[in-house]
Amino acid sequence: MPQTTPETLLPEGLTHTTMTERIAGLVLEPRARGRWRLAFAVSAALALMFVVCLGTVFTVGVGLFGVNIPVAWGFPIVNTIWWIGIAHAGTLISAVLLLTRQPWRAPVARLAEAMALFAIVCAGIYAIVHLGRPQFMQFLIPYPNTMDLWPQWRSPLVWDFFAISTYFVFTLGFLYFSLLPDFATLRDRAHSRGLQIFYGVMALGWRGSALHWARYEQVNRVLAAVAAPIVVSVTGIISLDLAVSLVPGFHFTIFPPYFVAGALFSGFATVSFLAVVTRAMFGLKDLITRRHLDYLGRMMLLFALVVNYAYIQEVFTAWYSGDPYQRAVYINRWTGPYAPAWWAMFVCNSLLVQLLWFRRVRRSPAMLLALAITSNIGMWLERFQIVFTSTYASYMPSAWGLSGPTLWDLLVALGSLGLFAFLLLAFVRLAPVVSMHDMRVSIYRAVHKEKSGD
Amino acid sequence: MTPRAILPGGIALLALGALGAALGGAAFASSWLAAALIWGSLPLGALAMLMTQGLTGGRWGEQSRPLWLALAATLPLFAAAMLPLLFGLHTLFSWTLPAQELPEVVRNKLAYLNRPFFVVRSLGYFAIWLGLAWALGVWRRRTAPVQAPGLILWLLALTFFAFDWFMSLEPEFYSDIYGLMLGTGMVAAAIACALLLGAQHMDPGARRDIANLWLAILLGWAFTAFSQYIVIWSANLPDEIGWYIHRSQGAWRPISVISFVLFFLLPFIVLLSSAAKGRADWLMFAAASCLAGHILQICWLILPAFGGWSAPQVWLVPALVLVVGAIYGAGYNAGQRINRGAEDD
Amino acid sequence: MTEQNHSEQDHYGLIARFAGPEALVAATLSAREAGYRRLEAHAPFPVPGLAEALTFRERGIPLIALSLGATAAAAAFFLQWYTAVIDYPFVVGGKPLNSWPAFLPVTFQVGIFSTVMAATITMLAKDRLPHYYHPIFNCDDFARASADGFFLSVRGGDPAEVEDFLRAQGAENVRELML
Amino acid sequence: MPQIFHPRINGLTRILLVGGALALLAVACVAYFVDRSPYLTGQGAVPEQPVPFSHEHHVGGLGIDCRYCHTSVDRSTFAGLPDTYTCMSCHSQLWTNAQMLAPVRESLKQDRPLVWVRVHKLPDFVYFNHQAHVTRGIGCESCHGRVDRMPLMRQAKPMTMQWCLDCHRHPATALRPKDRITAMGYAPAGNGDALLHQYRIHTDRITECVICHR
Repeated sequence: MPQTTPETLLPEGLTHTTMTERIAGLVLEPRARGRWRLAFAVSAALALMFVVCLGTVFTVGVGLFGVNIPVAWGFPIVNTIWWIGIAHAGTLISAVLLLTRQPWRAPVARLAEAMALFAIVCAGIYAIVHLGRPQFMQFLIPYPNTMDLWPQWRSPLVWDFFAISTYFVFTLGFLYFSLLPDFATLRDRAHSRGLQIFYGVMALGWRGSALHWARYEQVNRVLAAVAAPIVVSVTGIISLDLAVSLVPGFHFTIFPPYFVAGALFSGFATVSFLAVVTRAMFGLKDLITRRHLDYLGRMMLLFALVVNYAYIQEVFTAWYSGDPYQRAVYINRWTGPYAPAWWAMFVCNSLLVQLLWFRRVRRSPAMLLALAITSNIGMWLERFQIVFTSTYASYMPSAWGLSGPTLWDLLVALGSLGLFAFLLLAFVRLAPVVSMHDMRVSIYRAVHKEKSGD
Repeated sequence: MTPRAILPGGIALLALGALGAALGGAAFASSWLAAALIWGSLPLGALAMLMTQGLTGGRWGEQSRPLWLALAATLPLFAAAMLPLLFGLHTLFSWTLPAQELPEVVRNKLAYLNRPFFVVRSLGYFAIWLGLAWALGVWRRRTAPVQAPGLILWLLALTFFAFDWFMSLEPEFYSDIYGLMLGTGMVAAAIACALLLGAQHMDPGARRDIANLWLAILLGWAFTAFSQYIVIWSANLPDEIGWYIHRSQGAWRPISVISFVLFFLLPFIVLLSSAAKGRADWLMFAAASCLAGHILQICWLILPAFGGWSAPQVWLVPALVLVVGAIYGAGYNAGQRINRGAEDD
Repeated sequence: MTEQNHSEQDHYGLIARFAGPEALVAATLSAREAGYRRLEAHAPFPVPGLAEALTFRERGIPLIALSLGATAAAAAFFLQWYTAVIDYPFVVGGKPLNSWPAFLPVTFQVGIFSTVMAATITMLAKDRLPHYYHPIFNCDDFARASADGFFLSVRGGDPAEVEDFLRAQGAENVRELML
Repeated sequence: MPQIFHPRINGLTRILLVGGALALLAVACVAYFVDRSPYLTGQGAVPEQPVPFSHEHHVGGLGIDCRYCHTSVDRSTFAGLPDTYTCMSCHSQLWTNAQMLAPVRESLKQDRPLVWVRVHKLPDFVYFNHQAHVTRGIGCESCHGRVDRMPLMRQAKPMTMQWCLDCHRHPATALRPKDRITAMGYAPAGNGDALLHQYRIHTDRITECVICHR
């Protein structure tokens, strides 16, 4: 018997009825809250800017971006990797916590899944942009064409296409799958005919049949079991874009696990960010408790430590390789023209995160929010310094050249943030932010435990 | 573990090592190294499991804790087995040659790869591991809460240990994923060993949890091993690809396939079935396969660095593996007996 | 039961609401014992033991998903091998035509993708979803099945007799379902 | 609760699902064939020319050799189009007043070349070389078809990369002896392998990217 009663993850007196009313009510309330409307308007404007800017870039050409030789990949790939990273924790939280039966999963899983989907949308768009010739995207697909050509299977860019599209379909399916019973709940509670039909169509006629639930759980386990390999393989494959090359600073064998850890780090940071914002915006402080924030903070710390292990490995191996080019890249990262990016990254990802060792920091929403933001900035800078400092000064001094973002780079990057926020805000108006059926299981288990425990 | 078990075992090991050193030759030294690392992997992996179990708790942890403790208690034997090798560095490591005979890339790293520093580092690793084992209650009743920093220390020590004792056998080669690959491999082998010895005594729930953890670790190993392979294979740089070329020539090619099948593929297929995860006999089969694969894998990692097989190695390696394994078994048994005694108190 | 004057052929079955998950499982078990076969239980979350009470023994979905995933992965590997070795062989980067290490990422992704698709589609097909019109929705408090209601529906048998049986099991209310 | 959907919706959904799947399949099939159809490859197209020149009359009827007009075909990447003087070498004597030939006479008078419309077009990123083909045993007919039967010039082949590769993979079937290059209606004599050797064609190299794309 534990000496101290653990702080509950569920609020006192929450029943199936009250929980359903509260969460479904958030979606079905006829007028949106003021804060939501303001945020939605801003993000919609940014998303519109994203569309306009990308339209311009596609019609005029990618020359509008700051990419050039020798930094041929620049911002688009930095942002692709960054967004993919954010997408990852979503799946992991949902799936791995499901498999390991973690009781703190239910209130944050939906947010994580939605975040994963919208981040992968941004990543997918950026992946198409970073091709440079988006109009020839179909060349990545193996189809019988009149050129008799097939994709170059030895190229990581082709792997990317398969990885990102698999991941996109998976996150979409996973999110919809988890929403299915909740759509039925909303269908049964919607008052207007329009909403009834909308949720009715989305719910596929779900009627909570016991056999359906049994199969649902089977499929859930299959999805959860393949989720971890997907997470690991997708980011791993993205990292191979860089790692299989001969560029000093790219060519490291640790890149796949290093990118996975970085992805999960930034992903957990984003989930923490969203959890703090959502609980404030929708008044869910009793469902998403400080204990949930504590767990999220621990996960952030864990993956930050793995990332830092990779930093140590990278720096040491660059020196240990005995190769003057590998060593020069590192000296350059610390002292060269992009050195501020490296040191800022170091502060964000190596120093500030150490605050998460303290329980009080993890449980403070404000502190967690601040660390979530610095961690995401740090992870962006990490990708920036990998891409820029490795390529701007390669083997031949005659080929060296600095590169920086143009206004278009910055506008598109900002716009992608806007698109992400826009989709997420639209989502929380259309679907419950907390998975109602998972919460019901949690409530059932809590009640059951009480009954059998006493 | 008490000195009763350590002393005879350690003395026997030292005597054997001294004999080998007297006979001399890289063949003996490399076989000795491979045998020591094969068995030494188990207490190292067990140490990590001990800390993981301390962090997560749970029923599987309570049931398997004695096994990790007993396995970790063989750590001094591992240290004793490695000790003679510190006197034979010149037979193992080509970077001990005069600097002018070394290629430029190796000369560039002599600030790290030199005998005094190497010996100090090696002693440091064992100091860390033995210290952790002591703090975690392997030889005493109390457990200090060092799990989280302990895991970090363990991984860092293991990584540099891997650089020193595995990678620097071929001093041109470098791969920064090596520590992770070796770490996951060692933990997987330790779990296999624990399952082989203790799966029967656990309840199905705990078995299932350990089996799931084992599956995750095995997948992690496969991921890191494939990452290293695909990156080096694609880039095809001379300093790196040589490592794989040495390991895919002659007998090493079939050995690499067999060890992959035994170490990963067979256990993976068994673990795919959720029914098998709860059954002791299936798990013990998978564990035996994994351990056999582990033996081959460590040989595959160490021995190709020394060129072709020499005649004495054909019998030296199996003999040493058996001798060292038997001494380990004795040490492990002693450890377990002590644990049981502690539980009875 | 509300008195309704519908013809016999409009009758679909009876539906009873129970107080909680345990009551529903118990009622389902005794209905099976009493010989009722055309049962369907409805709950707002997967109630442990409920599907088993309805003699649910399917193990097919993971197996189908795994085998289809493995087949698709094999097909993906074959496609890469065929296109790179047979259909248009040319040497890139000094790599052998059959560059199997480089074929593995796509093989893996396709395998995973197909596993996921196979699992989900099999589930929907076995559930016979989408199924937008269902007689069960005619029950006027069935909306609670997606919040806090636990229902058992029985088809066939003499309605009056079934109703008595359900009430004896502690049903909070029993209604007739029309087609 | 009331039913939201009409009973008929169930059947309709099935039809939509199956129909949707079939429609996707149909779109894929249609796309496959449209991609290869003359509509997209331009096979059989007959562009309008400034003068309705008949290859059938000049080649088939009069027996003029291809190289009489396309003079650089065995010396250059470009086969060459006849200048106005080439036309006039005959038409200053024959059909001197024919209405059809008025643009030719106009061209001579104004010293401005006739603007012929290219029939067999390749993309700019394809480096096609007439000399390499004509001197290595590929007949004009192989790519341009039976021009001796074309009253108006038309694109005889699809000109897709697939079509190029068909021949580059199995060149032996298309090879002719040196003296039969410009012949029309030549049937391969089955000595392709001997010719392959004679022309020193390395079949392993001619499917490499850089052969056509530089």
